Amino acid sequence: MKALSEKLLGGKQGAIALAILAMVLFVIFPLWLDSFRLSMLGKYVTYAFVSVSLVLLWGNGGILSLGQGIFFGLGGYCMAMFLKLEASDPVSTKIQTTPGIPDFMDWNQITALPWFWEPFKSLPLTLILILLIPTLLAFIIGFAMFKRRVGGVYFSIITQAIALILSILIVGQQGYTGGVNGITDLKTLLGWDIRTETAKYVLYYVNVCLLILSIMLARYIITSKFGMLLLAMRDKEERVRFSGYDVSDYKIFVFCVAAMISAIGGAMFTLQVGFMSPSFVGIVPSIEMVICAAVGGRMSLIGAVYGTLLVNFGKTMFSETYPELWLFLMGGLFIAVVMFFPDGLAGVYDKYSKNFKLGELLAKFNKNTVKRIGDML
Amino acid sequence: MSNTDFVLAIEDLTVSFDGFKAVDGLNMYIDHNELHVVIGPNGAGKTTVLDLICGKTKSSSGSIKFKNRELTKMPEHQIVRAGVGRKFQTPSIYENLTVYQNLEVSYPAGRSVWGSLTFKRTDEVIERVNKIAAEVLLTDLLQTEAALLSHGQKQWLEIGMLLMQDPELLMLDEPVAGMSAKERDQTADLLKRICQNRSMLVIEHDMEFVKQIAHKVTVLHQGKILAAGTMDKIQANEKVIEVYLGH
Amino acid sequence: MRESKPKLSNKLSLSTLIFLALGLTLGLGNAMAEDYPTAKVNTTGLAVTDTTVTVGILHSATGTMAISETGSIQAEKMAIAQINAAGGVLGRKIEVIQEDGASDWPTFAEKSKKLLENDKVAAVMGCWTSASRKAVLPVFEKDNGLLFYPTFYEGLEQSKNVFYTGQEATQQILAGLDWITKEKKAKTFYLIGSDYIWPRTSMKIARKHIEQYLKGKVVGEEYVALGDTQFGSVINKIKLKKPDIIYAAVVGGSNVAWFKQLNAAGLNAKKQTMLTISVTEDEVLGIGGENLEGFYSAMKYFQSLKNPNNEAFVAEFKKNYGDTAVIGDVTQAAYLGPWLWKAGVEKAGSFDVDKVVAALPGYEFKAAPEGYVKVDPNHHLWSKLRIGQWRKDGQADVVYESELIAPDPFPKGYQ
Amino acid sequence: MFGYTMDEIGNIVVMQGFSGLSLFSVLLLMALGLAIIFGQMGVINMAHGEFMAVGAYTTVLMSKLAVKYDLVHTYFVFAIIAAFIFAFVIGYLIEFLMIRHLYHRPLDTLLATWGLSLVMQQIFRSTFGAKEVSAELPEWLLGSFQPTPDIDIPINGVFVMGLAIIVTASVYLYIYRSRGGLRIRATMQNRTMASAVGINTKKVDRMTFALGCGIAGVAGASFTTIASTGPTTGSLYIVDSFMVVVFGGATSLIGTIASAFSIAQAQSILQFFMSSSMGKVSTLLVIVMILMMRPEGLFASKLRK
Repeated sequence: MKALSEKLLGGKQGAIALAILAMVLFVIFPLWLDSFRLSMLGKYVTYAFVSVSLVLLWGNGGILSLGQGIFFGLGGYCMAMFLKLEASDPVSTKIQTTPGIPDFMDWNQITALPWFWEPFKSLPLTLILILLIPTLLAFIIGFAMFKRRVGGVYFSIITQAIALILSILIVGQQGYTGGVNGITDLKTLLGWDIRTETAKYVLYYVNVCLLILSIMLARYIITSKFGMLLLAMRDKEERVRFSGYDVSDYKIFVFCVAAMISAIGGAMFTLQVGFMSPSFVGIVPSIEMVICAAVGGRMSLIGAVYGTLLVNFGKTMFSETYPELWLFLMGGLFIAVVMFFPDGLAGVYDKYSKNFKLGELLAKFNKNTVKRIGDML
Repeated sequence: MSNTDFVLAIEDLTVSFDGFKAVDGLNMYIDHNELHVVIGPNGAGKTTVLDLICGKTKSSSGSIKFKNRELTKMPEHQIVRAGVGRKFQTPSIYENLTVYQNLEVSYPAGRSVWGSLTFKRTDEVIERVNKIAAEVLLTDLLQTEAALLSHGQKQWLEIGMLLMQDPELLMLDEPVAGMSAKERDQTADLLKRICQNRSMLVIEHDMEFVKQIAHKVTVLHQGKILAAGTMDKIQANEKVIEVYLGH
Repeated sequence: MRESKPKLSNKLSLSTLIFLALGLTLGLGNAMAEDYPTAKVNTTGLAVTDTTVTVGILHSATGTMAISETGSIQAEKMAIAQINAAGGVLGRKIEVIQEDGASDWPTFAEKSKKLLENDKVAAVMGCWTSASRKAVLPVFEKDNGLLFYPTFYEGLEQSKNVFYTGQEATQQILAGLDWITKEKKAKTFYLIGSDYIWPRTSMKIARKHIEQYLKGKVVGEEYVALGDTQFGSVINKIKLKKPDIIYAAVVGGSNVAWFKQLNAAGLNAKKQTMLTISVTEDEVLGIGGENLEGFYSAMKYFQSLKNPNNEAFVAEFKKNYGDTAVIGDVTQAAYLGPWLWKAGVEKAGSFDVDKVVAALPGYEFKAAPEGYVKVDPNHHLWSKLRIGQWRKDGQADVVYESELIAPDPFPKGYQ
Repeated sequence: MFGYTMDEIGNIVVMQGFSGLSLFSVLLLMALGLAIIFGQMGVINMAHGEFMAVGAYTTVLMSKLAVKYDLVHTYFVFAIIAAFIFAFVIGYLIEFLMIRHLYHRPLDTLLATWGLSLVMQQIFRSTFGAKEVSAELPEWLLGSFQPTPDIDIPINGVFVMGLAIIVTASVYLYIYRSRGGLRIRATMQNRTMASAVGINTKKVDRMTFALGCGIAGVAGASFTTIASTGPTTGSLYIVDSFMVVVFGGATSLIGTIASAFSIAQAQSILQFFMSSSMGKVSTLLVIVMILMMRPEGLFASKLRK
């Protein structure tokens, strides 16, 4: 049991960092942010799932997916489909030509619920599909590409193209998907109004719990022999292959796990924000998520979470005060991180922490981060 | 004669790249516990032969049998699991991992995805890592990051990683290239030691070294065998002297 | 068919004139803050003080939609400045909090929440795309906010918390199709639009109208992916079908490519009649007047409209934003927002959203640059449809003007 | 047949054939610069589209000048040259400031150039405004050419096609028939060896990258005749460009040409028979599927590693 907990928490150092993160997200932010900023934070936390998945996939595995938005979006759409069906009961849709189906279907002359919407009438089935559909798609993509040894930039470009295809498809098939507007006007989850203040808090905490669990899952993978092999593969793929490992299996697996973690983020996004739209599936959000992970540190699970929160708070703050400067800042930040701090915030922290006592500095660093964010708001 | 007692039997092996035959109708056999050295001028197809055996390159025709199992259609990792280990020309180790981790990753358990997730560092694993580390003279450096090793030590580490898998056929591509004279002698000793209970196929340029270790030598030239036999016989072969040794 | 109002002398300063006109219609001289104690006019905790009232502006200042939304921001700010110059609302100066939706729908939702929950704004002028409106709608409904939405859109929506100052689809489509069918004796139509909800809904309505009421024939219906710039194959399909009318709703970068390639393929206005519902003066800048010359647009407003209200409006707009500034349909509709809100507040004698919402329907705004508009109980505006024929200089000649058209966001028989 | 006369169908086949060729030249121009940068250097330039926008904006600026000095009839040729020079110079600087530090990290060049593309987009927006702009085009580029009364061949299409042929031929001649091109190929195949024989490989890198950017600039300039120019114009082209290059097998110029041709024909035909957006999706989908099965692209030769 001891070994297991060690692996989930990543040793003493990892446990402290995780505890501080949990503290910040569970206690400090909720006490100190008003409900408006907190629900914004909740949204960023859902992006952090994708960053965590990218640390696993890209930082450790060296596989740069420019299509994580696909999985985030699919998870989000699955959740949204369930909520939309619940919001489209025959009573509240009685002005429609066909009551009982989502409003956008009715506008598109669809008179019966399409078959692939049927499973989303049930919550347990929906929850399963949130995990299953993105994972399955990742498996298919991964199987096709990794078994044929497509890697590096080719993988990035192809995932990017798939993200584009999926977003055009969703926009084009608006009768089934809600088109460019997405699936909107989501109200209740099994009768529980997700728009109320209390609901926002509850969802926020669920969200943070799931994030911490995802980090622990990722940590377990990274600290196991699997994680060591991932690093080994990133450096010397041939050597791993000629040590008797089927490299593609490992890549497929880690791609699937990354997809699943992203999908959880997407589903939580839908619950917190109240809608899902194709603008989270395409190329731009997918790359922005990579930016977040890079800023936080592509090798550090915790760092990537902080990076995501910082980048997004920065984005909000800058676009509030200096909308003109935002793209300069974002682009500049990205160039700077890639060129000068390839390990991101976490790398900078590691560099300076060696001279100090770890625990103290960790605490100080986190306090500073919190303070910095506080100052920004 | 497809069913043999040989560890490795290569027959009529040919591979061509855009019409150029890098290996052309090769026949070669390796016995149990034999240390077989392949020599030949640059471009003779030596490395390509190793690539073909371990599955890195797919043959155009011919067969490679390892303990009577056909290798040409098998994926790389299956070939390794069957008992063929291969060291690359330039040391191919995981620079970001420690020597210990390099060796442990090569331990032949937990090779499936699930296996690697549930792999436990048992006493048996630790014992084996220590034993191999001693064999390749790296006991004192177990916790060192592999990137910090000297060139010779990197070569040994890679050999150690292969020994972790305990292969029945061990293939080494220029194991002493870039080594000092002392390291070279140590390596020769190492190879003689580890040749117990396994066969080895070594590519080497260094004739002194070859003399030290070889049981049998094959000379490749333009993808074909020019001569084969003991070192003494090879050194006396006029064709060989002409294309290779004479220069 | 010109504006029915009598023409006044141009010697009078036009902006003075519009203030006078407004002053007369609204009786704004009477509205002094003392007459309306804050406690009375604001019972729901909005950001209203004895001297000020805060409203929000929520558009994309950055991102892909900034192109379109900039004009709306300018018009709204100008209207607010004019209202303030004329004494404000219930004697209170309007203060503006502007938020950037950054062309990102959750950001819109987030910012609308901030405006309503943190800033407690009395009203929000904002949104442009349907997607952004759909994203903020639940927030406005939950927090009981008030949104003035300027864009012509697909309809199929009617919220207590939103006033739609642009046209819903039937207002823009039906009269235009009637006119062009009669004018050109058209029988066959080719429908083409960008692939998203507004063009698709519009084309659905257009098709029904053409087939059921005009007894015409739709010979092709085509949607192009947003941002696609290659129209070669589409144009060939049109050439094969030889429609009397092309009915187009292509948007964004695709729109420019569409017109350029159409002209290059020989389908200019001399050979082909086209009526579009997605080209305003704003788009012309990118498309180029030479590519549009002779084609028709159906809008409720054109910058070239001849009436005193509009002349004053255009002059003021150019004074504020430069001589090269152009005013499109949505910009004008955005300009109506603050004025309608002011009228609602003054009619209700309160800033409370419920009271404003109750007071506004039935209100007639006679000083609108587009002429006369009336607020319908369904929160949309009664307005006229105009057909403009584009000139090379990027302005349109208004060649047709309909009667006032009632808004009908859920058109029976068109769904 | 289908209610059309043979004549009508014949005309459409001719025009459809032309629009396929026209799309081919557009894709080829888009991809050519990228093929040099990605194919020869292995650098992923995500700001490629923005370099095209540099060319487009240069043309717009030149057209403003031309209108002022009454040179609308002739300026376009100079605009294309200016677009090349501008994009070339900017590319040269970017290589020096950014790319050269990242040659050993291909995935990171991808990310850094994405950052660059954001910055460039904002520069366009701040300088030229968020609205789309258009260049004043000379009369001779407008309208269509009619071999028969019922066939219209767009002149801008012919122009883009001509330009694509000229640029492709020049690139081919430069890379495969000139000393400079020899240096490029030598450097890309074996850097150490090339520098050992006295080639300044750093300079070669810089020139190659700048050349790719310059060609992107030419592409951008020529696209002002068929499409729009705005701050985000470049992002519309980037995926298409990469698809062409990757599908063609990255390292081979012939591959890029063949890939642009097949993608263009497929897309043009599919868009004729299906709805335009579905045609586009289907094309992309087919490319992705083929790439999954044949990752090395259409024209990669089997190499001895």
